[in-house]
Amino acid sequence: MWSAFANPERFERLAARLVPWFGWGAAILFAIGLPWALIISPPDYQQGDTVRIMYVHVPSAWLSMAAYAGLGGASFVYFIWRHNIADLAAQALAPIGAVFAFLTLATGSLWGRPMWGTWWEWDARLTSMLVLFLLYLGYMALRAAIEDERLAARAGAILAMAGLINLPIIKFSVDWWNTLHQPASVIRLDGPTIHMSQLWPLLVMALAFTALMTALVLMNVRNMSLAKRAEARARRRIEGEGT
Amino acid sequence: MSAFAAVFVREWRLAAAGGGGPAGPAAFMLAALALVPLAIGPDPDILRAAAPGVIAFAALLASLQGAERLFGDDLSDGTLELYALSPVSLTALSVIKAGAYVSAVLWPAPLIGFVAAMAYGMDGPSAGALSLGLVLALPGLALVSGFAGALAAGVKRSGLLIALIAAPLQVPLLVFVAGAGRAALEGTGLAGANLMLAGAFSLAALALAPFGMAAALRGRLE
Amino acid sequence: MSVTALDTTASLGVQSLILSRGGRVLVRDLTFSLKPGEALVLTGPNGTGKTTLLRAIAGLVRPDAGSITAAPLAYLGHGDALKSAETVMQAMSFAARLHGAGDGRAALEVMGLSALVFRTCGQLSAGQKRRLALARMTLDPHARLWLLDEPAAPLDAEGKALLAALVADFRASGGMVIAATHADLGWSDVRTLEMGVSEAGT
Amino acid sequence: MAEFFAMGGHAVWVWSCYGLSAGGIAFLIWLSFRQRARAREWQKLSGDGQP
Repeated sequence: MWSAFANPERFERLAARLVPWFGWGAAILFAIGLPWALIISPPDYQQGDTVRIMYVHVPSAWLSMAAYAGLGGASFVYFIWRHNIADLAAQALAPIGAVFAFLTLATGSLWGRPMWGTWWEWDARLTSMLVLFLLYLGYMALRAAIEDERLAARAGAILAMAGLINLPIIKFSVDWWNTLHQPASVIRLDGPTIHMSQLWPLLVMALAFTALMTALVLMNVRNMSLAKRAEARARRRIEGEGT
Repeated sequence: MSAFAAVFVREWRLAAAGGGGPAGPAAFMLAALALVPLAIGPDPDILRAAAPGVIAFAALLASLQGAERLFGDDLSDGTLELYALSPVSLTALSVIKAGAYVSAVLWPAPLIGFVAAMAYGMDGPSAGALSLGLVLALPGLALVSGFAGALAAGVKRSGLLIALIAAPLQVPLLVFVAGAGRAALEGTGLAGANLMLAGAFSLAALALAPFGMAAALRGRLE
Repeated sequence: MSVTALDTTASLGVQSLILSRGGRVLVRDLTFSLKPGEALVLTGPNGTGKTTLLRAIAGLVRPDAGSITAAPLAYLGHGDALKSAETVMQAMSFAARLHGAGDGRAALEVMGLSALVFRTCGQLSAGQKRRLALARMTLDPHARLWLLDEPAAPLDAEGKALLAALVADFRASGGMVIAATHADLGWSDVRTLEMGVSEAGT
Repeated sequence: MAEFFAMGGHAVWVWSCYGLSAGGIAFLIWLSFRQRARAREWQKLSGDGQP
């Protein structure tokens, strides 16, 4: 298992076999989850049909956080053992996590407007998500700014690990800030206690999102690894001919 | 004199003299705090309520001002190589740099914070609590800024990058310092807890950030 | 770090060294050794890994493979590592304190910089800065190996002669020197390693 | 059908959320396929199609 991640060629073969499974799995789950979320599940007795936003908002939030955990974990593996595949995984996870963090913020805002009459509430969850989004932006900006690939990978890994350590503290501080200094928040994302008729479609959609992210990460890592090795081969050939 | 002390003395002198020393961040903080009332209006109640947050935020921005120079010049002129091969480890150098940055460059921040808090209409004890919060938070602010500076050393226009990296990591300090001032102002009895949290963050940063900085610098040297 | 006694037999050994930079292999399977008193000059065109090899011996660059055992060393890179706000004396006495060795006046004398002690480093010419950097490097009393990257680039004829004398003295006392250079340094009795020759075409 | 699209009067909010999410996911898929095209390009340049 471990060695499959360390050896690029073996990882590429494994990924090539897994990507269709996760990809089609995601497609099937979306085919079930979307109608369930949009049609079958009943409107909420308080929130009406806006509750359907939950079925994309909550999975996005879950994935943006899972992606950061993965980013930090992969960075740690790369930093300690210098497995290139781990760095590629970190590189693949960052834009995905950033997009889902953005989607969480956007759908949260679009949910808040009809429900609570405000586009943005400085509540603890939205604010934490905003900070997480900034962490992703910082990570990607740092990697983009350093030209040497190895240096960029190392600097990125160090930053991602620092972010992972700091994230619980940030979360704590934002909760602390929110409970102590804000008037009681009007937004309650948990909403009324969730009903079974809502829980199932939510679960299916969360699985669909997760399968999709897994497929994309595996595919990207495989292609990045292939490109990297092909680039090295091409360069060796050109320089070999040049002399 | 031990190598550690020799490097600290030198770094302190260079930080205090080079680039205007404490003048730059202090002037920045003063200017920011002078402009805020012009932006949000002279209503004393609003100003007093906003003061803790605005002052903590200005101090955070001021701590980012010098972060670019902390390691950038040393990397380009070869000084970092000299240190890396000297009897002082890069981890110790990181502690020294942050310490020199606080004690030679950032030290006016609590004073400016106190004066500004009075000018914004806070009472003396609250202004004192806010100022004490800044004292406790400065090591943490400097260490996180220095960490970002080490990661971005040698990068073009690293100032922007440093701000983007460091600001989210400094969120807890902003919350605790402003929280201390506000708790004192509102008399909620939680000023002490906020101050302790600010100090705890600084201590945690002191325990961890130097290793991150040293790892980042080693990578930049390779 | 403390070295209690000077080990005059300490030498440098490089075994099956492989170095790469940005995915390009610069040094392939390099093996050599240096004994006390010997000097090695690295030559070759730009981009053939002279600097990378020096930095690897200094321990700044991690080799892809192979091993390096080096005596305590002093390193002088491309940059002079001088701060324009410091005076020559401040720069020297700091380095002296760092290594616990005197105040550095003697070394300034050797490099012909005695008259400049109260100038700031920002006021020096490129050649004077290089001399100062060389003088500072000599302050490490434990170093048995000097790694010099283009030590003579900005030096005039007199500076080059001073450098040659400095190196000769150091070697006479059992020190070893490795220098990367484009120009002829005019040192006597040196070995030469031409970089980028054996590696090409493979 | 019209009732379905009306979403009980909240059509704008619900559909813009699903539209945004679809857009974000489409963007990620596009990124992945661009990466795949780049990998193929390098493989062609390296002289063989075999990884």
